[in-house]
Amino acid sequence: MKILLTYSFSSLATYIHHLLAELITNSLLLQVTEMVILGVSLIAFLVVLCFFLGYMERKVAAFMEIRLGPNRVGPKGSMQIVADTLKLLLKEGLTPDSADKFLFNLAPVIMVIGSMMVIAPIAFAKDFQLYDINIGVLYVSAVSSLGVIGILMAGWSSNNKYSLLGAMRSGAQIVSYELSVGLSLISIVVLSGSLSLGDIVRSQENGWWIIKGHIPVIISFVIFIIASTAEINRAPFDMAEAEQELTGGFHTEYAGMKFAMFLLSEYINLFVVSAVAATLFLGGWMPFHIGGLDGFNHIMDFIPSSVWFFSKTFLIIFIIMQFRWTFPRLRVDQLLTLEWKYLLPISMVNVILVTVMAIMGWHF
Amino acid sequence: MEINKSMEGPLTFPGQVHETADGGILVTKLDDVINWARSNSLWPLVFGTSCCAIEMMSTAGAKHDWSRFGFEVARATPRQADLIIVAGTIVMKMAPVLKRLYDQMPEPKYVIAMGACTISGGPFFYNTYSVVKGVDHVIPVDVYIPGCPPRPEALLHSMITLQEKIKNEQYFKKKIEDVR
Amino acid sequence: MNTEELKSSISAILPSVIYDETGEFLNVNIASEELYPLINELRSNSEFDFDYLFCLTCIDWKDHLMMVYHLLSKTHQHTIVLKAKISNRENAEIETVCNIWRTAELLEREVFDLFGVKFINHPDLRRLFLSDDWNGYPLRKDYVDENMISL
Amino acid sequence: MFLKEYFGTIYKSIKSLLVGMKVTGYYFTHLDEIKTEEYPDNRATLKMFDRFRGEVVMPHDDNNEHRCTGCQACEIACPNGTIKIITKQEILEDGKKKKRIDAFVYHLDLCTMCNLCVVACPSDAIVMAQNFEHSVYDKKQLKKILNQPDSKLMQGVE
Amino acid sequence: MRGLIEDDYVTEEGEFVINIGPQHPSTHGVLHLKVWLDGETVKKVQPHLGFIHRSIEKMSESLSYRNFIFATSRMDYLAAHINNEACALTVEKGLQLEVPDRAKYIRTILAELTRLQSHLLWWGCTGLDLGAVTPFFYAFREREFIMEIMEETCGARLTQNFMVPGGVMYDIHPNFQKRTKEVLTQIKSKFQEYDNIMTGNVIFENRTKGVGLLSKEDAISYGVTGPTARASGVSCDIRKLIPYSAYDQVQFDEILGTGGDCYARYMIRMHEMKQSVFIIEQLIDNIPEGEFQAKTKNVIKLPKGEFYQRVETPRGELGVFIVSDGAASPYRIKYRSPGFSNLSALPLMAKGGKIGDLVAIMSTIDLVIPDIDR
Repeated sequence: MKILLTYSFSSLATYIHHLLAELITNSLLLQVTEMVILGVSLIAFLVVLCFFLGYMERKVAAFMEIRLGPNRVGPKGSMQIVADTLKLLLKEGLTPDSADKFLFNLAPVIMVIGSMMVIAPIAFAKDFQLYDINIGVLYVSAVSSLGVIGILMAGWSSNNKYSLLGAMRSGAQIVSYELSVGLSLISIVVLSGSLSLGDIVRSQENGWWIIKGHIPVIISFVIFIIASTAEINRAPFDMAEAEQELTGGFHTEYAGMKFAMFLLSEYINLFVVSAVAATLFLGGWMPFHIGGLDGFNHIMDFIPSSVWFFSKTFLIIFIIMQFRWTFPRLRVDQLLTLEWKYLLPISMVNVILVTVMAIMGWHF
Repeated sequence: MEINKSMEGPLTFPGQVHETADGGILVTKLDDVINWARSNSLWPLVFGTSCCAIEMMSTAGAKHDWSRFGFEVARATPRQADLIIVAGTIVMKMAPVLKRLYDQMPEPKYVIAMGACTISGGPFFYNTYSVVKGVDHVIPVDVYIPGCPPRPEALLHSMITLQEKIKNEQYFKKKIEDVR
Repeated sequence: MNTEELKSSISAILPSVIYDETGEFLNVNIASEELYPLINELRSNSEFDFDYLFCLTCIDWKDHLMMVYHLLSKTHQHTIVLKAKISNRENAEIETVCNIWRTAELLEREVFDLFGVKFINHPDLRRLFLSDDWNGYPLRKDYVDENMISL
Repeated sequence: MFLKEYFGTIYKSIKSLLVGMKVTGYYFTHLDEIKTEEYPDNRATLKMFDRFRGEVVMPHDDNNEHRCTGCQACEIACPNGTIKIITKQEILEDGKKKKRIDAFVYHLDLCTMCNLCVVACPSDAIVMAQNFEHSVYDKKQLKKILNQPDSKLMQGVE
Repeated sequence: MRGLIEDDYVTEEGEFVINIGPQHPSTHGVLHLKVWLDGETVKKVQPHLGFIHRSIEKMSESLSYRNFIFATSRMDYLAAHINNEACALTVEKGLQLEVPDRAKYIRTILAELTRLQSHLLWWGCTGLDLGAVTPFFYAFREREFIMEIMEETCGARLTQNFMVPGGVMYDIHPNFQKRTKEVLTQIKSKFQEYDNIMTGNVIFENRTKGVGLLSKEDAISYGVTGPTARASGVSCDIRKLIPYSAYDQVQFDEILGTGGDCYARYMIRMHEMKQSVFIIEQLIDNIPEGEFQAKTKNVIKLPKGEFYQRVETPRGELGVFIVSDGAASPYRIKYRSPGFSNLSALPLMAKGGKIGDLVAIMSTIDLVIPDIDR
């Protein structure tokens, strides 16, 4: 009870660590056990999160489309996504005869692993981080592009022309949008002076970057949202799936559990991207602070840090969902035009602006 | 559900496995869970050939909203679909295509024959040379819903009828019997 | 042009035509061999300027087939119906008009599919609606299909 | 000039996107705009329009009498052979032989609800019912015999 | 599958052939397009038809003049009224039957309501095809109101079969006028919303502007009609050129566009919806009293001859060509369907675009496949 009251996950972690240390004396074994517990709980957390995101997406879509959405399975339809998952798991998981079977079965696994790995350096709450790697930002941008390998693999190995087209589109798309994502990440790195996500959050103690860095940071925030929506293949940039054009894109041939894994990775990606945006621009778990107003800051500290983190993340998730249910899809060449003619030049200029701002100390 | 009571006709289904003494509570419970999942997550294939497809779209629309049952995830690829709503006439040239789509779907799969044309050829039963007289000549059908086209509520009714059918399936029990 | 002018102008090109004015439009009856020179003239001559073929079909009159072309001029707003009689039912042939009106390409394929009229010089004469291995031409009056249930 | 055009495009694009998001945002925040009819739950209140055509029925009165004389006008009027009337010879009390219906066979699976049979009927024996819940597991159940067993022709209908 | 296998699968170096359809979300039914691609660029499109060829023309040859009308509702099911009206008008032309004014007015109002609901559905589906799901639901919300009117007066939602030779089947329902006016106010208030979510959207504009060009000459040569042709500047509105029913009593504009691209076609339809509302507004309060159906014989027999009637459906010009030999059923019926000719121009329009453009073109020429295949 005491642990919960302090809202500190680190004390929870310490408590568990001590508990295990009493049981297991071998230090290597202890470490392995802790890692397994961590991994299992992370996966469980992500699966529950994906259930929630799936439910949220269907409800958001329904309310925007003036209908009710799932409301008959479980209370308010909340068990709908559980039923869907169970059904997908129990469905015949067929592999097409002419597919490259090894790669075909490997692709969804790579997708899921790739998106789960990005979770590691993200701080969910104060002192709650799996691994505060000192090059966190670099790690995030490097690992998050692993997903494209899964998509290319899925598209190629399916032996389906639609899949191949979808995979090729996705390749071109992710390679180009990676640049803008990277540049907008750099602008925050420049301002905070650190690559570690923990340090970046702490650097926003007297105000979030989006407020402190005013216009240039807002620009890079917008660019980050747009580019990362494209990177996780969500509408209006879902060229790789493009249901109306390519029926299912890269996952046309996938059924049952393998398809469920694609869905899982899609939602994890959505969460990760929003979490990174929240961490970098909106201060992660950091409460809303204004530099100099200690009384105000103190009141804000009463709201638990995890609540701050998740409310920011879900705000961004909601915005990305609203994109999906409002906009038409871009055409494949317009997608690249948007990146190379608009996002990239603007973010390049913006990085210079941010750098000048950081050197001159023009930010708050 | 009330709907079931109002249904006329015997409630024995083709392919039903009869109750046996063994099987046990666990198997029955598992079957219940599986049937719950399957019946509440029927993803239809985007497949409409003619007029009935428009009523299918109306059912998806805001007024009737089949997403309340979790049916709204219409998949364009047969691999991810659980259900074909054959909405519209099937002609000789289309029949092999429909058969192939059905074969491409992974088990378990269900078929609703929507409208007069799919049940029996309907208005095109007589004097036509190209219409398949009943889609059950091509693929097995689970639920028939007559009408030309049936109104959206009728389609919902047929999907609820299908749910009732799925709830009486015995997946694990059948598996166990197969092993024996 | 009004009907009389049309009649005299068409007769100047092809004297052997037979007119029929019982219907709504002016009907021009010709034999299938005479079709192409006349129809080419009707399209290219700016006096007629029939630039819009709004209906192309065939009628099976049991002893002969008859191609029917409904022509309209967007500029002059006059309409004629051209009827070409194909006497040879077994090996029905007629010149294509799809290089004059592009819409005729699919329409002629439809007629080929359902009536079995072969269009000479048609670029892509295949069955349109029915599968390639279909036997017979269903809209002919003598078509028999044992699968067909008659009311 | 180029820059002005460039930024003008960006401004206009973002504005148009926000206008679009405003529409979806409006509906997301105004849940009273949702007018979904929850079908199986509203069955008690769900009433079809009087003219709605669900299926052909033959009304019978309390004495189990109908108005169908077996004139086959509906059978002729039906464009797709939905109705089949099987007649029998019945000997009336005064010894006259009279044609009466034995079975009014109605194929619901073929019916297109075109209303031509109801229009054609000279004695108003058949009407369109508003029932639409016809789903069945077996196609054979869709073949219906509309006249009830042992029903008779109503007095005074010729 | 013999209908699908063609000999011309031979491809050049770097070419890529994909089959779109018969089951594909963007074909709106069972159209099969064989598309030759170079990367993403469409090199050649070949439509393959017949996946819903139901032999309505053959069937009609054995049905009476009263009965053959019902099958045409299944042809272009989004304009069932107008199809039925065309057939009824042709039979009336053959019989030289004068239809009562009341029937003419009812027909026109119902036809315009049909046009409205067809365009609404098209608008929603265009959004769907371009990847925006939400407009579909907004369009269906308004469409359901029109469907209710149809249901109340005609008895069915989609395939009403309300037109009979000589007039309409029943008189209008007492609520008809009230409801129609309500719907018109409702729809008029939503036009701005449609513009906000789709028309002005920058992604939508980019997807449609300059895509799928069709010149005026090509449009005429391909026999393209309806909004698709009017977007290219071809004046082809039958309601204006050869007024039928009560169209000579009302004022409306024939919307002509320039450019002939997808955006022009889109705008034409958006304006046509407004024109339909305008037409109904003029008629709804002025429905004359009187008979709703002219007296016809029980068995209709057309005199020997040929009768052709052109009407304007939401997709273009529908022609009904009846050849009669004096019997109780038509000797030959030919439906000149608008979709068939419009589709024939698709390969021309799609050439050189991307796959996404192909989808946009298909949705803006508003294909209804059973109308094409009949």
